[in-house]
Parts: sequence; structure tokens; C-alpha cells
Amino acid sequence: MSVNVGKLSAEEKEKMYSAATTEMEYRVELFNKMVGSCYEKCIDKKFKDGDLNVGENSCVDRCTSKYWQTVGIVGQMLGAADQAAMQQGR
Amino acid sequence: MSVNVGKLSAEEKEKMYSAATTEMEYRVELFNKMVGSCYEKCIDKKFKDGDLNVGENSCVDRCTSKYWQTVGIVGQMLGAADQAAMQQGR
Amino acid sequence: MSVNVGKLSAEEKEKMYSAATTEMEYRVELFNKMVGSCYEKCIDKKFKDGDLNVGENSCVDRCTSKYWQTVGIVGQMLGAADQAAMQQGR
Amino acid sequence: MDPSQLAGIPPEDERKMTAMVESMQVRDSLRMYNSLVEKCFSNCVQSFRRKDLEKDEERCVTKCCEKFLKHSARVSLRFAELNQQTMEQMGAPPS
Amino acid sequence: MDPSQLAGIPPEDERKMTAMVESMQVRDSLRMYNSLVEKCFSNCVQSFRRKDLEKDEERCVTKCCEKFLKHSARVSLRFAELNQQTMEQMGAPPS
Amino acid sequence: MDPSQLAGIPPEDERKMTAMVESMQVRDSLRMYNSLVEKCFSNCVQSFRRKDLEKDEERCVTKCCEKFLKHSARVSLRFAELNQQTMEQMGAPPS
Repeated sequence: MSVNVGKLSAEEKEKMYSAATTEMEYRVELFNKMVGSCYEKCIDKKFKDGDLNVGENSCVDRCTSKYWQTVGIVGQMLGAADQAAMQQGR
Repeated sequence: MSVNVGKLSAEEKEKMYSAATTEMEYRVELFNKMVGSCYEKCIDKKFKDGDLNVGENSCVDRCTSKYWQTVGIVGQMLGAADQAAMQQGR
Repeated sequence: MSVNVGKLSAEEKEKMYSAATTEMEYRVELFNKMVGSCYEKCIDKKFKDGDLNVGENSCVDRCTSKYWQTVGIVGQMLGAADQAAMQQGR
Repeated sequence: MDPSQLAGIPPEDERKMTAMVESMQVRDSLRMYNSLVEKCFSNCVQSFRRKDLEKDEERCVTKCCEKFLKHSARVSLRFAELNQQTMEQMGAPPS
Repeated sequence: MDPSQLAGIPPEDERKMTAMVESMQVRDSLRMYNSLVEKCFSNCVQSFRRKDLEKDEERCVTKCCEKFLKHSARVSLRFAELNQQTMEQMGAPPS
Repeated sequence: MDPSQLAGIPPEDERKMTAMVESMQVRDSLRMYNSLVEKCFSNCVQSFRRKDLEKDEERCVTKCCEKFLKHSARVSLRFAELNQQTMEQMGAPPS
């Protein structure tokens, strides 16, 4: 998978940087949505305390794990066509 | 409405591409919001089945039609000033 | 705080424009979120009338003031590390 | 970024900045358009027995839109004041 | 922006436009991926007593995803029709 | 995109990449700032009889913010682990 960037044309480089940017944006968004979803599912909104309690901590761990599995299932479902489009973004 | 792109200056071209990008982003967002709104209004969230039933299908058709009319009304309301700004984006 | 732009290198200029863009995007988003939050908190959604009534008007004034104070508190909480990152964007 | 902070800005850079600000404004107003449609549609349209808006749904969308624009204009005034106050408290000269 | 409006577009500009459209499509489909995950997760996953998805949560996510894709495809058809009708009403020649 | 995949990357491109990553991080942390304000405001501020935050609203915003940052840090750890595990399962050498 390693690429010798120095040998690419200006246009190929442009494409590569654009793909890398898109990929990074995708990961940042995935992370942000995971933070948001597990916050909704696990965190008590009364805010008596500034710490996560034991229940919240283990809920967050399970929530991230389940979220990740959901990413996998949805990825499979999006199937061949979209897979191809995503490959480009990778 | 046709434009001879070959005769435009670099700056004019830059402007045109930027306007085309903005316009496309607007349409993609409009489509995505329509998908989201009609999903909320029409789709049963129990997910017993992976197909849309008859009721959901006709709800989606009417929902998109009503959404489009709403786009028209809001567009008129945004009036002259904003219309001008939008014209630029077109 | 004044900068003589004419004396900057191309790279420094690029950085400055990018920082200015990020800063402007931040302010626009802050404004949009304030509009959205105070809309949810203050505006009656029955839409009998197209005008804001007295109660809504004063609610909006207080809401924006409290929102602004919240921006200040959260900003302090994000603390030294993020403060630094934000400084860059300013 | 206050434009008055920029001394000796060359004309071609100023043009670039202006173009950037303009394109951001167009993009932002189109985004506002889309989100206003979404908001008023979600608040006003509840029935899907026909493909055309009912008279009262139409009226609701109109009022919703009117009200939002007035709300947004009021927040905009307050936002400017709050920005101004904050700048003054920070000891910056009022511009 | 209808490509047919562009007469005499030079090849290098066409390439630039195509690249722009392509990168927008990739970005949009990745965004759709993320929001579909969020939607189906929020609708289907309620219990956090284990770290693996329950069988019925998994089934729910699958159905949710299937249903969303069908919904999205249907809206896409309608969207194209509505665009078409609007262009015709505005007197533009159908393309 | 793992930087180690890039062999022979010229210095000016590396600088460009680094600048891109940095500007994305700044933008993302500012976005996080905005959404944290929105979240804690919406959860903690309910009354609008005065123009200043009540003492308990202020306390709530502080706790809300503290808690969100701890939550976000924990998710960040798990996210890194899950990425790592997935890469190993796909047969890629752990970096």
C-alpha cells in the first residue's frame, strides 16, 4: 500500500491529497457522531457531578463497541456500488 | 443562459466554478434534508421489515411533493434581498 | 495587533487567510447555533401570528445574553491546551 | 478578523478576501434557506393524505418563516452588541 | 448548473469540474454512511449490558439500513421529477 | 491515510499535508467548542426571567462541560483501540 509520492504528477498528487482530506474528514465525523450518540445513550443529564460514574463509564465502553459493530454492518449493507465509491475516498 | 467558458478570464472562471460548487452543495443539502424530513414523517421505526409498505410509499410521494412546495413558499418569503444573493449562487 | 500584509511571504499569507476563514466560519456557526437555541427556547411553534410577541422578544434578549455567558464559561473550561489551538484560529 | 487590522493589504489580496467573504455569505444564506424550509416543514406539515399543502399548512409555513426571520434579525442585533461589549471589556478600542 | 449550458468549455476545465463533482460525491456518500450509522444505531440499540450487539439489535440495524436505502432511492426519483417539472414550468426547454 | 504509507514525500508536500491537518484540527476544535456550548446551554438553561445566568445554571454548565470532556476523552481511547483491532484483523501490520 505504500506510495512513492515524489514520482506522482501534479494532478495525481492533487487527487491524493483530496482523497486523504476526505478520508480524514470522514474519520473525524465518525468519531464526533460516536461521541454524540454514546453521550445521548449513556450520560445522565442532571449534572450533579462533573465525573462519569461507574455505570456511565461501562456504558460508554459498550456503546463504542456496539457503535463500531454497527459501522461494520452498515458498511456491508451499502454494498458493492457504494463500496467502490468509498474505496476512492480511502 | 449559455456561456462560452473558453472566453472567460481566469478570475471569471474561478468565480463561475465557485458558484457552481455552491449551487451543487445547496442541491445536495436540499435533497439530504428532504430525505431526512420525509424519513421522520413517513417511516415506521420498528423495522420489522426491510421493505417500505404501501402506506409508507404513498406517504413518501406526498411528503416530497409538499416539501417541494414548502421550498417554493420559503423562497418567495426570503424575498428580494436574499433572492439577489441566491441568484449569485446560481 | 495590526499586520502589514504586504510584507508577508506567500506561505504566511496563505496561513493568514486560512486562519481568517476558520475564524469567520466559527463566528457564523456560533451565530447560527445561538439563533437555533434561542428559537427552541423562546418561540411559540403554533404560528398563529407572524410577529414576535412581547414575551418572545424579551425571552430572546435574555436568551442571547445567557448564551453569550455560556460561551464564556465553556471557553474557560476548555482551558489552556485548547485555548492555544483556538489562538491559532484567531 | 477586523479588516482595519490589515495595514498595507495589496489590492489582489483584498480582492481575494472579499471574494472569500462573499462566497461564504452566499453559502451561508443558502444553508439558512435549507434549514428554514426543514424547520417550518417539520413544524407545520403533519398530514400526508394529499400531495398538495392544505391551506392551513401553507399559512403556517408563511407565518413560521416570517417569525423566524424576525427572530433571526433580533438575535443578530443582540449578537453585534454582545461582541461590541466584549471587545470593550477586553480593553480594545471600540471601532 | 446544467453542463449543457457550458459552450466551448476547454478540456482542462472540464477535467477540473469532473474532479470537483466526483470528490463531492465521494464526500457526500461518506457523510451519508456516517449519518445512516447514527440513525440506525440510535433507533435500534438501547441496551448496554454487553459489549456485543444482541441478535435482534443486529437484525434491526440491517432492516433499518435496507429500509433507509429504499426510502432514499424513492425520494431521489421524486426529487428528479420535481426538478424536471419546475424547469418545464419556468419555460426552460426540457433537457 | 497513515503517513508511513507515504514514501519519498517531498518536503514541500509534507508541509502542505501538515498545514492541512493542522487547519482541520483547529476547525474541528472550534466546532466542538460551538457544539459543547449548544449542548450544555440546552441542557442547563431553562428560565429566561433574567438576563444573567442563575448560580445553579452556571454550576450546571460547568459540570456539563467537565463531564463532556471526560466522556469525549474516554470515547477517544476506545476509538483508537477499535481502529487498532480492526487493522490487525485485516492482517495489516500493527504500527
